[in-house]
Amino acid sequence: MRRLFDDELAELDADFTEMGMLVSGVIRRAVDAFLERDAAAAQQIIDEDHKINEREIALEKKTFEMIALYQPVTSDLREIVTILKAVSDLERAGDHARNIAHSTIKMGQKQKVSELEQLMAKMGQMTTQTVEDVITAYVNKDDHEARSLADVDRQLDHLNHQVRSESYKDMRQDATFETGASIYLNVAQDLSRIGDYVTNVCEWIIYLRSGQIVELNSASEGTES
Amino acid sequence: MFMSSDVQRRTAMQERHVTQPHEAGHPIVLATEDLHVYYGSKEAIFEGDLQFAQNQITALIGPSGSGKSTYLRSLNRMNDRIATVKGRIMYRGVDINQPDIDVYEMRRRVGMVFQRPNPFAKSIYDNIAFALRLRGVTAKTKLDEIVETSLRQAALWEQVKDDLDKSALALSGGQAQRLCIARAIAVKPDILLLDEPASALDPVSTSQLEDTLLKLKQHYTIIIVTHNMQQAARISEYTAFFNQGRVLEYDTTSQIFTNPQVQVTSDYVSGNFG
Amino acid sequence: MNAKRQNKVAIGTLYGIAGLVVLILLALLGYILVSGVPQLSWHFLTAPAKAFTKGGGVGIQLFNSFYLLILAMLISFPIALGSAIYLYEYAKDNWVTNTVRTAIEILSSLPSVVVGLFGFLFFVVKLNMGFSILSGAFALTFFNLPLLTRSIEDSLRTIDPQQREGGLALGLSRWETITRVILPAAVPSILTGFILSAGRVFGEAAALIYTAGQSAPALNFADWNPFNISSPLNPMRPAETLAVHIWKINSEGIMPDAKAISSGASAVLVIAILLFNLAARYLGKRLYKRLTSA
Amino acid sequence: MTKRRWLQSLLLMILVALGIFAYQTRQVSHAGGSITAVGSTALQPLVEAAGEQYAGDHLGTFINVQGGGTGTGLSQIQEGAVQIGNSDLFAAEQKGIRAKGLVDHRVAVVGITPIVNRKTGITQLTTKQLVAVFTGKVTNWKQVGGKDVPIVLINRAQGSGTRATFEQFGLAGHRSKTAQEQDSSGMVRQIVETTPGAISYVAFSYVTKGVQAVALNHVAPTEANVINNRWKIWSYEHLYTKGQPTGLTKDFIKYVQSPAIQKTLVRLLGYLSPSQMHVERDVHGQITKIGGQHS
Amino acid sequence: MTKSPEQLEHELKRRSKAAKLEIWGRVVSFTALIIIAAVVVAIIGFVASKGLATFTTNHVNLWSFLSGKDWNPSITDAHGKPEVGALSMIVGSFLITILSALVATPFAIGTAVFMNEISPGKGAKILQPVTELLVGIPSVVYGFIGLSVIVPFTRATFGGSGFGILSGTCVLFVMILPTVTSMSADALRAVPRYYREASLALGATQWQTIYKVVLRAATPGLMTAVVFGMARAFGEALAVQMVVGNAALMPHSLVDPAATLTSVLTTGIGNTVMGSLQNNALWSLALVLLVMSLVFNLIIRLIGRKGRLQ
Amino acid sequence: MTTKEILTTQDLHLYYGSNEALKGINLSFEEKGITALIGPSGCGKSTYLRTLNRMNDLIPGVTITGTAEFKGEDLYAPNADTVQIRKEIGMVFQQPNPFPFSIYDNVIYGLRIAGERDKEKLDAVVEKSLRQAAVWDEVKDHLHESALALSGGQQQRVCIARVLAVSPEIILLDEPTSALDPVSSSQIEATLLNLRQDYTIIIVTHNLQQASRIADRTAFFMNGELVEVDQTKNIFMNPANKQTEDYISGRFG
Repeated sequence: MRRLFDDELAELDADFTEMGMLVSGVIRRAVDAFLERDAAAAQQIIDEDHKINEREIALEKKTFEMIALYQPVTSDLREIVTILKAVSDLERAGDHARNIAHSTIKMGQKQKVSELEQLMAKMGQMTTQTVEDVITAYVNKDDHEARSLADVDRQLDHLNHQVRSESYKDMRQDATFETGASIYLNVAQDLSRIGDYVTNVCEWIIYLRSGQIVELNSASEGTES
Repeated sequence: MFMSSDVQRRTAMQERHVTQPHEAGHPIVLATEDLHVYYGSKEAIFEGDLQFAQNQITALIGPSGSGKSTYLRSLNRMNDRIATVKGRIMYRGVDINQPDIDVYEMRRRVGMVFQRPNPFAKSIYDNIAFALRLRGVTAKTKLDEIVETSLRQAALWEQVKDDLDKSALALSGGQAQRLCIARAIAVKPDILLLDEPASALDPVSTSQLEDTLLKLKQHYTIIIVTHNMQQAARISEYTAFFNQGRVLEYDTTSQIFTNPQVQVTSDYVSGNFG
Repeated sequence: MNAKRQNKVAIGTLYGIAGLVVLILLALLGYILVSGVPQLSWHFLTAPAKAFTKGGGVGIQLFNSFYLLILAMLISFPIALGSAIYLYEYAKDNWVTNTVRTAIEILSSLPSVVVGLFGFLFFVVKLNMGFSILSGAFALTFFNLPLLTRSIEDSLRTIDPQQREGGLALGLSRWETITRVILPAAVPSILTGFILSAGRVFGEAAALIYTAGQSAPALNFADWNPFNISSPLNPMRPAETLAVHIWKINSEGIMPDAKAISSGASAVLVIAILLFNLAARYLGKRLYKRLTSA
Repeated sequence: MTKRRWLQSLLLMILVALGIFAYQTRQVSHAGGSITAVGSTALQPLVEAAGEQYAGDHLGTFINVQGGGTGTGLSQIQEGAVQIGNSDLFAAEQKGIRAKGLVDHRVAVVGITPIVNRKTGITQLTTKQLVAVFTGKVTNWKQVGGKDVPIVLINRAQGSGTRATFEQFGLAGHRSKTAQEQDSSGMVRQIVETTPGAISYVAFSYVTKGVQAVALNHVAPTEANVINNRWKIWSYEHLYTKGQPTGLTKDFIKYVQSPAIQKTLVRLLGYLSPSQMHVERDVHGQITKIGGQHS
Repeated sequence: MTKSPEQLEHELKRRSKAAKLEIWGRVVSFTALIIIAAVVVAIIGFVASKGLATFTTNHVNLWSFLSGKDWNPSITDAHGKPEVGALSMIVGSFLITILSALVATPFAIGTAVFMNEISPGKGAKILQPVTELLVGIPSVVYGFIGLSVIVPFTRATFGGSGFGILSGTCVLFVMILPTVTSMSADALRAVPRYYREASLALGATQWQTIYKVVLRAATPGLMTAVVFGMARAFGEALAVQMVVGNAALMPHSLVDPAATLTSVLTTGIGNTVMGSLQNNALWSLALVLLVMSLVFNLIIRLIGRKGRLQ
Repeated sequence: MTTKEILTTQDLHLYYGSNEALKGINLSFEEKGITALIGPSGCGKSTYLRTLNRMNDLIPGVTITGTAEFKGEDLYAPNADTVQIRKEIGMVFQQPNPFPFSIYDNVIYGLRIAGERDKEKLDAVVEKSLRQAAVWDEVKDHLHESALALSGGQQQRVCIARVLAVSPEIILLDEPTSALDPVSSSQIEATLLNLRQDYTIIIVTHNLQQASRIADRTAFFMNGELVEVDQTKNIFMNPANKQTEDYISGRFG
């Protein structure tokens, strides 16, 4: 039997997925803009950031309404909670993409450090991929995929460490590199944070499927540090 | 109805899932073991094996005809005349489903409140006092005291204390139902069975009734059959989901309402059933 | 509009039918009362009947009627109550119960003269109780039991089964539940059945002719020792009731004022039933109030 | 509760005490003091009135008189269930009765007359005409000299003493054809009184102004004509006992047959006394003349 | 409050006062039922034994009893067989019963509808008490009113003697009217109010609602009422006896004198001797009444069951 | 969305004897969609609903003042035809109340009393109505069996079909699911959601969740007065009135 709620839930789900695509697209564009030092593209990302915020607010409002009007329980409840929580993670991931865009503008046409660029490219590629994967995992309600994505976050953290040590190394060699290095550091940090948010979303996907609230980061951090 | 992902999900979920309260460390006052109920040759309950934790509210939910009411009414053998009940009903270590158990004495300990408020055609006072009088409590002061405490416990005292000698039939539905609860607890039962006690009441009376039950659970073990999922979620610690004469899932209420292990339970509590 | 016209016509017809029925019923009562009331006097109500001269009264018959009514109800009511309780509350709904129920009901359409003759052969002759109020009361019991049982059973049926469950759930026995909860609640409807059957008993003649007899020896209203033959309270004396008296003077009466006495007695009977109805209703209401604080 | 139980037991004790007291002080006469007479409704008023007088004269006795019909009276006396069986017929005439053990006590003579509705214009008939009327050979009163009114027959019930007597002596043994039947004289009279063309028969005492008694073969239905058997339709009223009566029964029957009753009550109720009769009739209808006293 | 299970088991297995009372109640009420059953069995057995004696002791052919038209138990016919043909009375009883039910039904149901649907206030105030009062009027009184009012009226209107099935029908009509009315009213009262509301809410007029819904829903109850009234009419004796004429003849018209089973039984029973053929033949009539009463009951039961199944 | 007001009451008062049960209700209903009337017991919501098709006429001692207009026509005009009104404003009751007839006869009842005899037309209406009421598939093979043999939820949907068969403009429902179990209730709700595109539906419900699930607009009644009426969303998330908020959130009483 089909309920009005089911229609609305499907709509919510679609909106959320769409927002996920949007965010993942923004992240991809931000990474590309950074790697190519494309200030114009970066500026466009900054200008469009409000779209993500608006979508977040719309989705939040919609979930509140659905909770108030339908008092969902079990998987319905978990789906709405997942969206409600994940949407802010996505929005924050979007914020980090905006930060990367800002960094891209700040970076201007400064010199590229090839090793770092390599690392950044790898990180960017991984981040973009993981964002896309997590959206796919959400769409497929695939908690196995979600669990495995947590490993990517660990790799990102690892890369972030590499970027950091590489940057410090370069800074010690070339004091003028300080600004550039800090930008590299920031972008790497942003990408790593995006990875964290993806992990959060993964946690919610697992919750959505199993009802278990798991902490994927803490385990990874525990082993890491 | 749902897409292929659901079919997968369904097969992935369990057929049956029972977590008895003693696994969570609660003392058990009532338990059924290998309980079968037959109406004639038709089996209405297939193995209702449940335990009920002391001073907790347990809700029995399930679609119409799932056997939850039959099960409840078997617990104090109200079904004796119309059904055959096989198996053990262990009340504090005693099997009360034996033929030589005095059912009247047993029912004083395992009281019951019904779907429709059924106050007797007597005064409010007599509704509560008359069963006591028949059991030899005759001292007026003692009766007065029990009437007052029972009505207080049922959260009705303030509304009726000046009308104790008026007919109970004049009470509103919610008040009448609370009077029935007062009447049931006046004989000092150990366990209180409630069969959809709020289904004939409006939301305001229902919430008053729920408040009353939440207070009563300090003193009594309460088992309630309800159609109202929100009600089960609001007041009970444990919830059992019945379907087609079987307990499909029994667990803490929060588990049932956030993370049921059986697909049918999930469909039912989210209104997605049938 | 067609449906509306039809509606008006139909409702009008129903008014007509109801009016006609009321008219018939009132005419009947009116006939009895108009022809009977002028005969009524204190003398008529208290004097004994005369066999073949003018000026007899119906005092003894009136007393007999009430005495017999009370005795018959005293005997039949508890039995009817008990069996109605058993049939409705205890008996399982199977063919045995149904057979008993059917058997009881076919008794109710047996002509009362058959019941009377049976009572005559059994009580009067076999048990050697003679023509007596007690024989009559037993015969009336036979005649009364089926209807009374049926009506009490119907009354019990009107009480919500939930009330029974309420009692049982308190640890009361079925018997306590029935006597303390169900019966008080059923008082008004049991009372209606009681009044109707009392009316029938009061007006019954054929069953009594052969049992309580049709002669009314003079009574000594100063003697209330029920073992004395001329005491009004002696249940072993023969007694002619009002209805039997009406029957007798109409069939064999040779007193010159037979017609007047018969009309007067009919009016007395109707008025007595009316008063009995009112009194029973009033008392029943009080009883119900006391039992239920309604 | 306890108080109420106290009251209840007290009440019960008082009731029992009262009962014992009442039983002790009851009229001791009961043992030999009561007999029952059952049967003919026609005879009932006479026996009842006699019984009351008798009881008045003999304190402590009680004569219980009931109706039920001649058949009932005879079958009960045959069973020995009662002391006296009242009958309008000779016991031998009644089917199913073995008259042997029963002793007949004749207490009155009752004359029976045909009655017709006043509007038939009939005041007298011959026996032949009467038979023709009752066997359905004529159906309109004008055929026997009356007005143009269809004849309506009203019979007494089959087995009734009055009918048996009427058929034997009035219709010369012919059976009446099946027609309306009533089981009491009062009803018969009322019906004849109100139904045009009706004819029936009743005891003399039931003849009132409302109906026309019919003279038969120019003999008027009068007591004088009964006494000398010119009016042939009459019968005895019998008190039957099983074997010779004893005690109170004997006493009472003697009392009824005594002049005290025969000259007063019997006459008052519209009967004749057997002692007045100039003839005597046996069970087969044989007439013997006797020297009746005139009174 | 902690008791050992043994202690608790002991307490729960002690026979309580309630259990004792329960046994007492069962015994008392069962005794009452046994008394009634004994009474019923005794009467039925009594009537049956007496009634069957005609066929067993007196060797009357059952078929000739049921189909014979002549009723003269005191004489024998050409073949030496007693004339005990009850057909004319059976026909009389049926005619009078069916006719009075036919007349009473529209009046009773109309009145019940009026009391219940059209003017409940007036119904309760006037009709209810009057009908209840009428149940108590002795049949003798009905008979005499019939005799002094209805018989002359019939005679004046339809000719004949006035005695007959028509007059009997009129008297019985009035006698069963209160019973059928009050039972019909009960049946109508049992029709849930929401049927009426639903019908009106669909745009039906009051009459359409009554005719198409209320009466239809109450049909089993109404039929039970009518059959019950017929059973009463079938067994009624004194009043009918006074107006029907008591002539054991096959009725040829409604205004000819006729007889019913009860009227012949009541008239004759006092004038026959216990154990004789004449007496046994009358008891056979009583047996026919009993059997008919059984049939009526089975009909009522059947209707009731059908109603329940619906 | 352009909407038209189809039913309006202005200053509607209703008295049972001298007891004022409705104290001046001003409320109008837009064409199509579902409006829920909610409020505590005895607040007058059912009474109000029953004034809209004059079902209160059946209760003796009721007086009504104020105006109630259906498409601009006064429902309480002296010459108003109640029979016609009730055909256009149908009603479904709390207790599923099919007549003790066959399913088919239940559905065509309204048409038959209006004089419709054409068998083909009746057949078509039966199928259409039962389909609209979302019960056709369950009963199509049992059309000539008693409607009383159906489950409670099916009975109630047959009752809805019965109303639809006379093609009303407005359907009033008086707590249509309160006698049903949750499964049947949700079937009724689904049916109503299907109907809301074509009919103006006014439903009284005790079940707040039900109102929130299906209603487009919700009106809150208390003590015979209309406290608040608004989009359901607003009533449940941000009611303007404190009383409404207390009631909705279960803090009432």
